[in-house]
Amino acid sequence: MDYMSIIVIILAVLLILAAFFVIRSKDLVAAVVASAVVSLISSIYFYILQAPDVALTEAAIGVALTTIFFMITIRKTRRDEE
Amino acid sequence: MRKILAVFFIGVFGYYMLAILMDFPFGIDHLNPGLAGAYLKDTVSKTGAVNVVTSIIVNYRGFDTLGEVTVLFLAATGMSALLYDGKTMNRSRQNASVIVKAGSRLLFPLIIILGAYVFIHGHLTPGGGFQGGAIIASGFLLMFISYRNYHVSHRILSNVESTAGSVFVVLGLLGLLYGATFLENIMPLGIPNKLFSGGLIPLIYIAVGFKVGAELTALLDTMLKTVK
Amino acid sequence: MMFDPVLMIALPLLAAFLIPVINRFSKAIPKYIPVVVIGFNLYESIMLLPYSMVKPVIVIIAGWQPPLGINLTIGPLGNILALMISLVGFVVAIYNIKFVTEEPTEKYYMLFLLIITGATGVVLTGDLFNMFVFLEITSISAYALTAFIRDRNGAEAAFKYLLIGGIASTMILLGIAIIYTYTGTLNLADIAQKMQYVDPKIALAAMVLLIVGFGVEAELFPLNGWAPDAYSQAPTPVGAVFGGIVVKAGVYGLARMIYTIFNFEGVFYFLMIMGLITLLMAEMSAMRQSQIKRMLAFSSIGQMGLVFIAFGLATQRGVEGALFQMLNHALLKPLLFLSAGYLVYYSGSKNIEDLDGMGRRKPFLAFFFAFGAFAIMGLPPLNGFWSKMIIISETIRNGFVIVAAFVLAGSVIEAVYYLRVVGRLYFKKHDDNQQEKYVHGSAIFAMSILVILAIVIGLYPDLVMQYLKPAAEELVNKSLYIQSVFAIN
Amino acid sequence: MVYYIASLSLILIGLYGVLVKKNLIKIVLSLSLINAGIHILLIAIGYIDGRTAPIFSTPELRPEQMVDPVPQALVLTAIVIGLAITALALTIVIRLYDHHKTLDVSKIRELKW
Repeated sequence: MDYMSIIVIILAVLLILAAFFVIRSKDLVAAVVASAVVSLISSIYFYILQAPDVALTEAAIGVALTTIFFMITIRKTRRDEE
Repeated sequence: MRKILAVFFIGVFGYYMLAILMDFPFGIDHLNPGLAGAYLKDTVSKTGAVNVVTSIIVNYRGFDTLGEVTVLFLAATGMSALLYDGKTMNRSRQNASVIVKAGSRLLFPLIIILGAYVFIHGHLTPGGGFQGGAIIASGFLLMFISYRNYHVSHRILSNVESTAGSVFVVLGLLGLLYGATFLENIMPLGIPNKLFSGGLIPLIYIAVGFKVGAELTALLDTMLKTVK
Repeated sequence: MMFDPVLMIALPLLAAFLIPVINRFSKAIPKYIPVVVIGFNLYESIMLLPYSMVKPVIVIIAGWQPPLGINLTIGPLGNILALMISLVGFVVAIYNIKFVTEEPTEKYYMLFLLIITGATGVVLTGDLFNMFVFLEITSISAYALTAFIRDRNGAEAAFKYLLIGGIASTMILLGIAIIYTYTGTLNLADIAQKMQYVDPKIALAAMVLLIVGFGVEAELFPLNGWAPDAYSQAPTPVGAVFGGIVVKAGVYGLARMIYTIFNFEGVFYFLMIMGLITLLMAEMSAMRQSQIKRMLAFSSIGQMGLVFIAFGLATQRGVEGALFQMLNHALLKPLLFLSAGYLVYYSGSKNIEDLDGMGRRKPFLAFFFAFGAFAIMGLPPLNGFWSKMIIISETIRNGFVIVAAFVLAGSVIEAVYYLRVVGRLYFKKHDDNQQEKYVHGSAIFAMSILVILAIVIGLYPDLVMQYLKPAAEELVNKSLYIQSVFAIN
Repeated sequence: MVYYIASLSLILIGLYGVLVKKNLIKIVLSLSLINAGIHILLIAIGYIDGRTAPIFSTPELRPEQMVDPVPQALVLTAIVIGLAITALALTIVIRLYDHHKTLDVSKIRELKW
């Protein structure tokens, strides 16, 4: 087991935990941040998997813009999950 | 009840998908020589671009990209149609602190230049119109957040959007006019790894970059403006 | 004179991109742009017919031969559907001119143009992923149009539609991922050729995912929950577009997957059973509706059920019947929707009860509605009769007598609820006097086109059957399609 | 292999969220989780051990040393489409909240679900 695959496994665990957190969290802002973490980790994955174009896209669109859209929506509606 | 059903359904679905993926070991060489292999082999000599992904997106599957740009355009159109209420509102946010303001003033041009760099060099380095456009939009976002009254004219944005979109289609139509098929690469291919290479690819990606940048900025502005 | 068929997609996109700029100069011009552009599509798809009937027209894009680049593969089937789509689009575009007043109108025309472009792209393209992109264009504009009227229910219907449609699009993407993994290609003909070497277990999974994905737009049971709400909440012309255009694109995708790409015998029985359930559920629900547009929506789902049953027969004649039924549905459902739109507009209420006595006050409109109702029920000299007869006789010939009996029962239910509405239009008196509003000439003109076509097809069904035959053959005999794509190399 | 499991878990968690969750924003978030999962899956399918990104940045690179570029192009398109759907969905969520003052699906049932 080399250095890289350990990182990949750790990231996978983090990814799944973040996804669970997105579903479980009662606080929508926290859920959105967790979903940004999911995007970030997938962006790192894309980079590891030799897809720099996709990694850049995911970083710009998935991590930044989508998160901002969610944040604006929460600001306009409400923060807690009833 | 609903949860149990959902878990059951997901279990079946997941089991099936896993069984399918098990038949396909990770990381082996499985390139279809006719398609993916041909892309890798011929891209540099036939399209002049060194980034194979870019050449696939803009040239081989350029029609998809036209559709993709249209999808973003649709989202921007649909959004402004749905949030339309006859009057424009101001963003009612506090001004950010002086440090943030000064920082954004400094960073904003750099971000815009970075975005432009990314989409102009799309055929040479990772990145391209979509990434560059998204970076530009995030530059504008920074200004929206730091300055309360920072104003981007929707008129200009929509003009940029329309012009860039039309340029894409017109470049395609030129291919029909001077070549034989829509979107055909009618320009000289140039020397690989130089900025002026790849024929139409950089031109189309620049148009896409402008369009995506303007669209995403418009999306952000529309959403922010309607904050109560 | 025939132009390059790629213009059928490129020009509407160009027009849609330019509408915001044009709108600056004149508020009036954007109205007419869809009429002109879709009129061009109509002309082009008619001009294309003699060519595509002989052998599929392959349009190369960006200069790359089929498996490499994206190409349009316009066989008889694609061409006929493109003709249907641009015909309905043209009629609705004319109807739009005076009917749409909801601001911002230029956005409406952009969305309207793009929904039709997307559907045209779905039926013309010869590439699986490109099909997905165009399906997304169609469905995203459909979501936006559903919520276009800014009342409470519009947004709710749109969210429901978007949720189901969003899941469907992820399923299509997953199906494409599996197909690409095992065949290494995205060209439809190439996939169809390589699919026979793929493990049936994997092919089955990919097929299920794609059926779910396309089934949403095609209103296949149980994926059609969005339809009644979306049809009834969207602006009326959009309801007509859903019934006449979006559904056709979905059914085309479904038929292409089932007939051309995969070859499982069992799926045809599945399709027939699902079609039967769709038909019966929809007709029963339509019976119970009190709002006219919801009733029409359920009736539209029911008609699609009939189409699925006919597709499930998997015989030449059965597929011809299905295509004929789709053509009739494409003519009649918009007619019903458009006339119902004006009826609702005049009575000021969406309920069927409030349409009493419209036959006297608005003879034209009531006639259009009644004509559409009679034709879609399948009254003998009209076009709906022929397609239903083909489907039922073919079902019986293949030994599915029970299915045929259920189809007949469904038709009876259909007749009952349509007659109920028509009866109210003509034989009930309505006392209070509303202010007189005129029916716009453009709307009358638009609906007349549909009525005339329906009458002509009813009198001379062979006129269209000669075109539907090669189209059905394209589906039933898939090697024709595959060879035509690779013949150009 | 890890990638397959991670992406499949994302897809399944997202599906669970879409089917079970009642909060509108959570539903949209779950939809984007499914999309993220499919994107990782596609890229993982295109990966070939020991090969580099499909960019001929130096002349020494050979086509035989590169991963499959097609899934990367498809994912790029899919990411943008996903953004469009998310943006439109959130717009509709804002509209729904304006009308109903709640984000709970079960409380917004005027039409029959």
